[in-house]
Amino acid sequence: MSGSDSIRPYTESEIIMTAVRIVAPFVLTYGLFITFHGADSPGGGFQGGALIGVVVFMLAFAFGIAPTREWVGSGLMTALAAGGVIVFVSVGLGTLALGGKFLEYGLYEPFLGPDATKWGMEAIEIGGVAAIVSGVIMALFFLTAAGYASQGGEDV
Amino acid sequence: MADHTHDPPPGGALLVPVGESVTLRQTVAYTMEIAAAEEISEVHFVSPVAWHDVGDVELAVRERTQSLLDRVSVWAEEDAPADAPTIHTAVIGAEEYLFSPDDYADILARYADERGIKRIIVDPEYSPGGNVPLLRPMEVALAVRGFDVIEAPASRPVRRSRLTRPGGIAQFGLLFGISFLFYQLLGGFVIVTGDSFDFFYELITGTITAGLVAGALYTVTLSNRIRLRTLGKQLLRLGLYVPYLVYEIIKSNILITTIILHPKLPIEPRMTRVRSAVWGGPALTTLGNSITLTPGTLTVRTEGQDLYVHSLFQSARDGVADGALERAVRFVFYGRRAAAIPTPRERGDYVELQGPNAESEPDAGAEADVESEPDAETEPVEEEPK
Amino acid sequence: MNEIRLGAIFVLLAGGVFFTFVSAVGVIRLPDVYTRAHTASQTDTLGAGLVVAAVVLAYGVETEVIKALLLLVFIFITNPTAAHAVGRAAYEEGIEPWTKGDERR
Amino acid sequence: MTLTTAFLTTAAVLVVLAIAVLYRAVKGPTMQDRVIAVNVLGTNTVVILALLAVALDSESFLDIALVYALLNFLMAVAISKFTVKRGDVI
Repeated sequence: MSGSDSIRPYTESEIIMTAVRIVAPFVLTYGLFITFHGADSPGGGFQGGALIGVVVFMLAFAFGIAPTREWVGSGLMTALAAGGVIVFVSVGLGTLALGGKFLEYGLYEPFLGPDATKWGMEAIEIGGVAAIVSGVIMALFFLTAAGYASQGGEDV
Repeated sequence: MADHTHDPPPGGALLVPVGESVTLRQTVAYTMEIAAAEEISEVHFVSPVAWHDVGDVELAVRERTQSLLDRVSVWAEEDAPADAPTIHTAVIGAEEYLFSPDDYADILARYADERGIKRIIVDPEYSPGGNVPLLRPMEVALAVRGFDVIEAPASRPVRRSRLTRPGGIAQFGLLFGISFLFYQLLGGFVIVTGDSFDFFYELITGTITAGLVAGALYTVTLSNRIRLRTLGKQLLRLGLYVPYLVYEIIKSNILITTIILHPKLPIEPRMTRVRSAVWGGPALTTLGNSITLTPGTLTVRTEGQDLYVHSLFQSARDGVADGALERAVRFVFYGRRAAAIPTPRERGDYVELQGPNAESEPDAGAEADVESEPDAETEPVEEEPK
Repeated sequence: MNEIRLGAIFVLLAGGVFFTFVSAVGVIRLPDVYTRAHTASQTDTLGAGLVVAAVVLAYGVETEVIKALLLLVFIFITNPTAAHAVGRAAYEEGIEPWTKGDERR
Repeated sequence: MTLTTAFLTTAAVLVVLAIAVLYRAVKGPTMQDRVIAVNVLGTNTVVILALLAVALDSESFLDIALVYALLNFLMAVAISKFTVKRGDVI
């Protein structure tokens, strides 16, 4: 033990951890709410996706970045970003296949009824933009954090 | 117990405090490695158990501890070298009042002294007294008592609580309900007031959202450790606590207002440390935040049950030392029976780290260890991790 | 009844403005990080709490009142936590708390 | 009517106080001082948003206030993490 007296182990603050535990579900719910109501109220896929990413930031700030990264898993981030792109592109290309322009929602009317434009936008907002934004924002954050660590000679 | 002599065993002996921890297995393995390398003749695995009666807290720990010790001795025998050291296990402290890491260190030291053991191997993740990381003070307390304390290399420079804890269907359901209600609240309850399209849209998206939120976070926000029935009782008592807290906040805000607007700014800020008699995240957070909200005091740091409180003036410090908030928080979390305990000052759990009283707190029992390293608390620490 | 409510709203607003004013004075006037964190968390929380309470009263019985109440709860959870986080950061950085007689920082 | 005026006046006074607090955000001297100042600013912003929600009868301000209150402390928490130079903080 001698010599290690001065190296106090770094502990995360119990108070911050508990506060984040309480707040996180509300932020995530709010993020998803904004995402789902993007077409007709302030907000939308981008803001919602950002809030979903913020939930992960919160956990990372309170519990440490490495454990949070393990908890999230790189698979989820990749899946979100890639899945979002797939949704986006397939909705867009669907209109091309029906003989229109890219993202010309009106062509979905035979399948979705008169509100096709709204539904198309919802699909893009929810399945596309929100997923891409949240996935990318998390991935960027963890990449930046990894950069910090490797500068300090850490094993990432 | 009585068959041991006071002389040290010929080959030397190791003492290992044992408790539930994630690195327990590694610690046992490391201990047996040392024992093999140095031909130690005795290894003692000792589990301190607090046996005091505190409100709603689970008490049937003896069986659990015994089975843990059984597991440890099985592991130790697995790892034992050819000329195996004798392995002893013991549950100690069962009749005593164990609160702080110092108390744990005390009974461990007594056990070790009785058997002439000089070396103690500690599990870096072992945290006696609850799920908060309390290890460092216990290690230091043991080192101060003259033992050779070795930390098993399962150690990490960072002590973290677990991000997720096991949870079940009840936790999932509760969080699902909260999330769904919050979602409908944000939507202005059009699920009730709107047309059928609104109803289905809000119902479906709300269900998806609540499912995602609960699925992602039910092990983070809630856990098995939080029993739902207890949670209900605690929330009820919290409802009683909030008006009291608001009253306290307003009362002392008026005091602090006179001080801030006073032309001479009559403040004497000082750092103090209180070893609070609450444990676990929610209770500690409630206490810490209540202390922060009550003007004149600010929770600066938590280390296990130790709260480092910065206070602006003497009456605020007295408030912390007299522990009215602590008692109220104990009432909220552990019930009325647990509320009646001595104040931090009477327990000797209140220390001023600055100012004229810093070095001379006469009647604090566990203080020798605290005062032996006062500069470790205030010194800027800039070591890089190894 | 309505006059009472109106009066209560005015009192709450006045109190809220007053305590927010005190917190602003404190943040500017007090000598070091820790003491400033005190006012930032305490008087400011009370000030914000009183004003939001006025907002709650103004809403009366609409659904927004739940939102405003929730806002109140969040302020009372997050504000002290933020002050704690800042104080903790200062402490971990090794900033010595100001004591009487020191220079203002 | 007078109620709306009262709420708007309160909001205006709070804006002035927020500007006063900016002095601390500019002067510092430490990072933590600035964070405290910005945190007070953030709380004021939340309160102003809530006031405007009533005064202008626009519910979405309340939504924004809600999420701003939730995110306001994220900054302080982040600072508390990233100004610590010691240990395996990441």
